[in-house]
Amino acid sequence: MKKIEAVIKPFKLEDVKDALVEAGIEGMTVSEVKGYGRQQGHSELYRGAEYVVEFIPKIKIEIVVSSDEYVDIAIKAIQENAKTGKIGDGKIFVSDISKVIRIRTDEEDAEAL
Amino acid sequence: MKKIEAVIKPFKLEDVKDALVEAGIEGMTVSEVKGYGRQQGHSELYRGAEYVVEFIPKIKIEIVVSSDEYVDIAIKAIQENAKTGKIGDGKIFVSDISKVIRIRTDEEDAEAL
Amino acid sequence: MKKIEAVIKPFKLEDVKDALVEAGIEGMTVSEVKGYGRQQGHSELYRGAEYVVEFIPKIKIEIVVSSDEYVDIAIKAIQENAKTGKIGDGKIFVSDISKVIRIRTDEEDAEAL
Amino acid sequence: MKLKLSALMALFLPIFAFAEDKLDTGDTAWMMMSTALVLLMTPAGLALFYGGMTRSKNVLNTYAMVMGAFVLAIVVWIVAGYSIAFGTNESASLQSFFGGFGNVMLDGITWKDLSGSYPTYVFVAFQGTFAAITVAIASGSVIGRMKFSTWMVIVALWGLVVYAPITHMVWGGDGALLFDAGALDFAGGTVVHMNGGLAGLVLAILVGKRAGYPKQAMKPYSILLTAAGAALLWFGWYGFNAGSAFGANAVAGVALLTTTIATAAAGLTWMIIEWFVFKKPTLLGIASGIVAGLVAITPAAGFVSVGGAFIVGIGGSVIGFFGVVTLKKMFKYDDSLDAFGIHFLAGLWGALMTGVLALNDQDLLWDGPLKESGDRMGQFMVQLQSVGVVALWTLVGTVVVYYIASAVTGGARVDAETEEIGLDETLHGEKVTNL
Amino acid sequence: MKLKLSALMALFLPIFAFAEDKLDTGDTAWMMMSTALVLLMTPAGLALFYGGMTRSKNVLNTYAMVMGAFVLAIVVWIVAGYSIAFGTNESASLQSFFGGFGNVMLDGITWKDLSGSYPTYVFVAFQGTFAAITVAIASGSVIGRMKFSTWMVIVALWGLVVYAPITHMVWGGDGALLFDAGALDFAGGTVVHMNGGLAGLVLAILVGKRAGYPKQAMKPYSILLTAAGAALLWFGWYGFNAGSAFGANAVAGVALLTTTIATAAAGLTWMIIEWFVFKKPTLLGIASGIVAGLVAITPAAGFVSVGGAFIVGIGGSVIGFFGVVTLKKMFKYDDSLDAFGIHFLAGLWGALMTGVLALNDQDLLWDGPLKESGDRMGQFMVQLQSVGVVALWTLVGTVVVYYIASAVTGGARVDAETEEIGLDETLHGEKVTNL
Amino acid sequence: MKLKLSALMALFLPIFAFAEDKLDTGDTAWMMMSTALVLLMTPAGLALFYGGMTRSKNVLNTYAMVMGAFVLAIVVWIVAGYSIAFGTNESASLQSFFGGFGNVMLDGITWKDLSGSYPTYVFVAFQGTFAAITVAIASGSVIGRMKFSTWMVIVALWGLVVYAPITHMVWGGDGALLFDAGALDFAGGTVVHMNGGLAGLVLAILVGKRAGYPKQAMKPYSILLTAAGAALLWFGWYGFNAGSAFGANAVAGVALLTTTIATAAAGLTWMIIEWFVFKKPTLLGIASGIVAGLVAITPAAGFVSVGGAFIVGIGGSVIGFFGVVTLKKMFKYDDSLDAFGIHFLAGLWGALMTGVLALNDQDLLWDGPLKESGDRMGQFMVQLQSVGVVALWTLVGTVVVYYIASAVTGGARVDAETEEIGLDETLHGEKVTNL
Ligand SMILES: Nc1ncnc2c1ncn2[C@@H]1O[C@H](COP(=O)(O)OP(=O)(O)O)[C@@H](O)[C@H]1O
Ligand SMILES: Nc1ncnc2c1ncn2[C@@H]1O[C@H](COP(=O)(O)OP(=O)(O)O)[C@@H](O)[C@H]1O
Ligand SMILES: Nc1ncnc2c1ncn2[C@@H]1O[C@H](COP(=O)(O)OP(=O)(O)O)[C@@H](O)[C@H]1O
Repeated sequence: MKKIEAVIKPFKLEDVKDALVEAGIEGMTVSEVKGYGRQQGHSELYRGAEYVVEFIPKIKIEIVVSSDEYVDIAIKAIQENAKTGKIGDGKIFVSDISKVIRIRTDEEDAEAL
Repeated sequence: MKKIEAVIKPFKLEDVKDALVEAGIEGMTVSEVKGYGRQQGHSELYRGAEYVVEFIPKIKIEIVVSSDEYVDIAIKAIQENAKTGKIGDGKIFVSDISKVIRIRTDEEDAEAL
Repeated sequence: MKKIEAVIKPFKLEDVKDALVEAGIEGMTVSEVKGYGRQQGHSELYRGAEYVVEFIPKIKIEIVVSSDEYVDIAIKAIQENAKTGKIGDGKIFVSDISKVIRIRTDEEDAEAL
Repeated sequence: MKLKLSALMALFLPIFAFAEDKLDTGDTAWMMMSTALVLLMTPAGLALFYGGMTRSKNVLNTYAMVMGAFVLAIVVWIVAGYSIAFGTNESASLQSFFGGFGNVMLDGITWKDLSGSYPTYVFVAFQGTFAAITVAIASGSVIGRMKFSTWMVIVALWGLVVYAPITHMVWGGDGALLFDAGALDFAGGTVVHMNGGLAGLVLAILVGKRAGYPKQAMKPYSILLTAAGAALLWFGWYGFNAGSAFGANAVAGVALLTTTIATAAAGLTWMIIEWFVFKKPTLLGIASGIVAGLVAITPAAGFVSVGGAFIVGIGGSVIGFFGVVTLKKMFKYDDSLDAFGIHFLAGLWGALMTGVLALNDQDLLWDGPLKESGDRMGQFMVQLQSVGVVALWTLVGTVVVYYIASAVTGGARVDAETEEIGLDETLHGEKVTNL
Repeated sequence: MKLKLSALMALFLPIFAFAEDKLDTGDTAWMMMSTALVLLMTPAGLALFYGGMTRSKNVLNTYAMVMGAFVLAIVVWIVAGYSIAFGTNESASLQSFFGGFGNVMLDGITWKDLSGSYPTYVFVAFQGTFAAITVAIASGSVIGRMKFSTWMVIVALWGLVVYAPITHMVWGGDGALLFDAGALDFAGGTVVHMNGGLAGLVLAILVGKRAGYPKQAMKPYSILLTAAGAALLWFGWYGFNAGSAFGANAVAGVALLTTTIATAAAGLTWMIIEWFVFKKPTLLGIASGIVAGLVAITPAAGFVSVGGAFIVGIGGSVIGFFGVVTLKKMFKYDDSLDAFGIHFLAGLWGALMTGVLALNDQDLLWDGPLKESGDRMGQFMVQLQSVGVVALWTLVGTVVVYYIASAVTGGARVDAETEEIGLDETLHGEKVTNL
Repeated sequence: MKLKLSALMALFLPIFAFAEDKLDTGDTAWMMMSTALVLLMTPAGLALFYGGMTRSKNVLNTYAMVMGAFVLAIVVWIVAGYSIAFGTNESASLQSFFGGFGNVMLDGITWKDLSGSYPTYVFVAFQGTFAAITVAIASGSVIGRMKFSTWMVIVALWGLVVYAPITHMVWGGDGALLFDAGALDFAGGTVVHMNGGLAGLVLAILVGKRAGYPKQAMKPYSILLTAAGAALLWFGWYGFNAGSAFGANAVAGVALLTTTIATAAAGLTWMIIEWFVFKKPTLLGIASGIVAGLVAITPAAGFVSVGGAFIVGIGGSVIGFFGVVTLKKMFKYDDSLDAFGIHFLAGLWGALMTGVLALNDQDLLWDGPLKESGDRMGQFMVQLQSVGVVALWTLVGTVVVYYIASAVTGGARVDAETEEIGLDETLHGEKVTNL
């Protein structure tokens, strides 16, 4: 099984989620993260003190899938829907998962997804 | 070494944590995440505009352990304490970790846990 | 490719980030997490009801790098800058990543980093 | 009340430039302002004070319980509450307890009528804000588990069955039970605070504890909002207490000063006690002390000296602290936001101390044993009688109202899952913060 | 207005202890307090009410639109707005619409001048707070997409071109168009609420919808702050309505009571409607009902009975609910925070119902068909005329102002990316919460 | 002050309907309301204004410093502060600086005593709210690093050693140093704002900078709360300024209008300066300008014209901006929330401009060179003298108080780890938001 982690721009979440669900991937876990990279941050101004905010709000999506086929489907859905073409669109990382359990039913691995 | 990631219902955190500690697992990192899956979200209502909230608040627990034995112990503790039997109880994912370092002491791997 | 995850004390983030950037690692993703371990929590007091807060605010940094060389550089930068010598300095975990994609350009793996 | 008022006024005649039955613009200005001040106390002051102390999943429900209670109670007040409280009953035995239905929908009152030196319409609105805050206070004991529908039914019934009769007994003029007995309650220590606080406890016991109480940590959403709410309460309380002099007169000045002193002393006291007992002074503690002091001085505000104000305030804080920290743990009831611990206990303290500390000054005192014969012990007994009667009426009335409301709405308590998820999401479909 | 005021005053002469042209301390106290109360409504009440309903990325911008509008509008008012509104024009045909420039920078007014029984300086400040809240209300329709610079230019021009002339027409004294016609608008149903609400709609249509509206979820930052804002609005509104009696008199008492009743009834009504229609009563709904009730009773406050107040309040809530839930969806405009849906519609309802429900009481009524000949139908036609004239002037004036402001600032709307990121960060460089 | 007051009153005798030494209900209503308004400024207005600007880990501590200071300072005021400030000393040389201990615990004052036309009890409470806000202002400079215990000791001592004598010198009546010299300070530009602001700077320098200042980003918890606090300050300031006319009279009307004008102009000015200098207008900037304007107009409120109010307000904003943005960076002190930059500097500006701009109108002016002989230059020199004396006294007094408090509490500063973790958690055991 594989885990796909994608860091994307927050306002793209809705589109990416819809595309994933449409592609048959019906489970995911998202979290709010902050990214540092080439994308420039902005600056905040409080009574003349200017603070550069270097970490930019991003959304991290985690998806665990049972087969390489689904990995490709997921990547495609994310790539197509998270892209704006501007710096800061984010990255996709793929890694291995050795075991999955569904807590409710005790089902394991592919069945648990 | 292995990493166990579990996505659970927020109000189960206390029980799961207690069980893990009792089972001898004394370190973990948790974060607030939002889950999408079979569990139905609820809807919010603002002056007649109804918004369906599809992402449901969950807690993610990450535990790194040194041996497969501990993996089983941890999984058992989580399974038993996070289960309500209703949809949305969450999932457990296991993966490999190749190196661990304790920052304070520079200890490595099993010693660092 | 490798992923380095480090759980550190929040106020060390700025130093760690600067050191990483200086060492040539120009991308990372951070999130707010809560840690449980040997470090003692504090207690909160509301009208005589005392609640022990066992989970301590931490920052998790995730860095994906292309080579083992960079793994060492990153670990060094984190170790040196996150250390206070007191309990709770946190941990570094290293794992494998099988694929990386930059969403903006569709570049893959090392090029995407 | 009008009669007593006139009596009071007469004393000042040489000082005031108007004769009775003339509108005085200064008094009218002050009473309108006081009405606005007391109004602010509920949907802003108390709602923030309570909302800030609630767990984040129930904050909006708590706010809605206060704000919803407020609008409903005002409507109930106009429709019949005022009439029961301040109307006059022809039957003497009924007049002891009820003012009757002669002024339903304010029938019989015109916009030119005066209560002493200001319009009766203003008096009606002013008293309406008292009726509304009293029931809103009780909500603090039952947040986080009661159905909103049950609560709304309770509010409507309670205003008629408990609040209005008690107000009549204490402030209802000649023939009213405790009024005739000569009970001193300047601005509502018995009528408002003991009454609302005890109703809270009764409801808390009847509806049961919150799931997980007291084991589970129940952390307040925002102490900052609670503190801001306490500050708004303090501000509004000048209308409550100094407004209860029914004019911009020297008695109002007494109430204004004693309220300031007792409240400051009480805030300081709670802070110091916490510092000693728990090693840490908290902002919630300062805010709690402020409210305890305000409650305690309420019945005494126009009657006591500078020294008396210190005693009432400091004692109110001590007893409130004891109620919140010791008593609640001892008896294991879930008086969630301490309506009983603070409002009932500090109100009780204030009501009794009014008997002990009221200045023996004919120009300040109301009719009663102390005024008539300097009989302080007799006055204290009257105070005891009044807290006893009020407590009994509240107890019985609240139980009755609870069971009716519970029956009408198919049980008073939300189910376990609703409670677990939180009432904001389940009952109102709203969320406290969307970041 | 001054003339009308004197006329009103004359009625009370036997009651009041002062002769005309003398400063009365009670009236002065009340008018100063009313000024402070109305002031509070904008930078605290409305700003929190609106800010809480905005998405988190635009909250500070919304607050700044309200607070910035307030300070600018006050300055504009002193510089020339007051003069246009309450000055006297020598040309009779101009006097129908404009008061002229005789009091620019308050020229010609001294600190010893009285308006009836209180200083004219207080009158100037009191009316200034009305001018400032009116334009601030309009901001609610266009938050989240308008340039701050455009908004500031609109505020400055609108105060002179729309607000001041409309105020003159309605309240400008002898010779002013709707004043002469005998329109009844006690505290600003037409002048403030219809005016501000319609200006909002016009601007919303001209500047266009927010990106993603209505498909995308636009969740409010904090309903709790919105509710607190509504409570502060209610509090301040006593200055707005009872202050519009221009003294601490019996008419102020009427306004105070009717405001209390209508608002409570309206808050309750909205809650109940939501409960029926959506199965869930919301805190935002209670708060919205409260504001709708306050708006509706504004033109009627000093004119109607207890029963009338209930009708005006309940109806205001029903029509506001309809505006917000039905009308907005039907016509698909993006009246973001419902300045039109609530302020215009409830203000319109109140203005018309004032004609229907005003008590036929010579001591309460202003000059007009109803007072002069008991001609209620005639009075209703005058009310119709006044809402028509105001609506037309607002419509045309706001369009003109918009295009000028847009031209001056190089387009009224921020670019898509700025809107996407949020105006707090892009326009102000600030963030609503730093945890 | 009472003497001056009587003198002022005498001028209006033909206008007012009462003779001296009679309670006037309008004046009493206004002074009670003013007391409530000024009270609101500290535990709500200033506490939110400051709390919102603090880093999230120190917000509750900041709030507690303000609220705790408030309750303690009120107690100190009643116990001895009032006596030192407004009592009369038999020794003429002491009377220059101290009022003595004749009114400790308000001894010698009865509830029937009048200050001019309203109860002395109200005067005591009104002035108490001034004493309490002054020291609370100073807290803004030292948040985030001072021990709460040290702060409490400072508050108690400072109220007696610094505030009360300065108040005596300026407002203490015949024989008091600056009062005799004829210094004009309408509502406390020197007594409150320069005094509190300079005390803040002194403490900030003595306790040292926050760790990491100015390198580390110190982001405000919630600018929205700061803006809401500024709005509440503005509201309350009407009691502060117009209340300082000691009655509902024409002079109060002047203060009310000039306060409105100067504040609006100042809010606008700060916004515009930021727009030019930093390309972005901020909400914090508008709020800061509002406070700067309020401070600047305080000493001048009852003395200047409409044009004068504009000048005072705009200048106050310019100088406050300069203090906050330029001066602080230049001298590298950590005046954390700018008590010095805004309160001292704008207060200084206002105090001096009062000499320059006070209307030469016998009915408005207080005794002094300008009134007596039209000697404006002489008046300006008196103003200079008064700011000099106040600054010197504050400087020396605050240093002394700091070292005593520091010694008593074993050092004034928390340790580095406590500072790092944050004072909310370590000193109070509370957390600002529990989501
Ligand atoms: N090496 C990395 N490890 C982990 N996360 C990274 C890494 N590089 C970039 N990111 C994440 O991807 C986001 C986008 O990267 P950035 O360099 O700004 O633009 P782009 O995605 O267009 O290359 C960053 O904000 C960060 O969250
Ligand atoms: N494929 C997946 N990848 C990552 N997280 C998942 C996946 N499927 C489910 N989850 C997480 O598990 C949670 C529970 O899943 P859900 O389908 O709602 O119920 P159940 O756990 O009972 O099967 C989801 O909210 C989500 O956070
Ligand atoms: N086994 C573990 N798995 C995951 N995270 C851990 C584990 N042990 C510790 N941590 C994380 O590391 C943090 C620091 O650990 P702690 O035991 O408090 O101190 P130290 O790092 O000095 O050993 C914890 O707060 C937690 O976030």
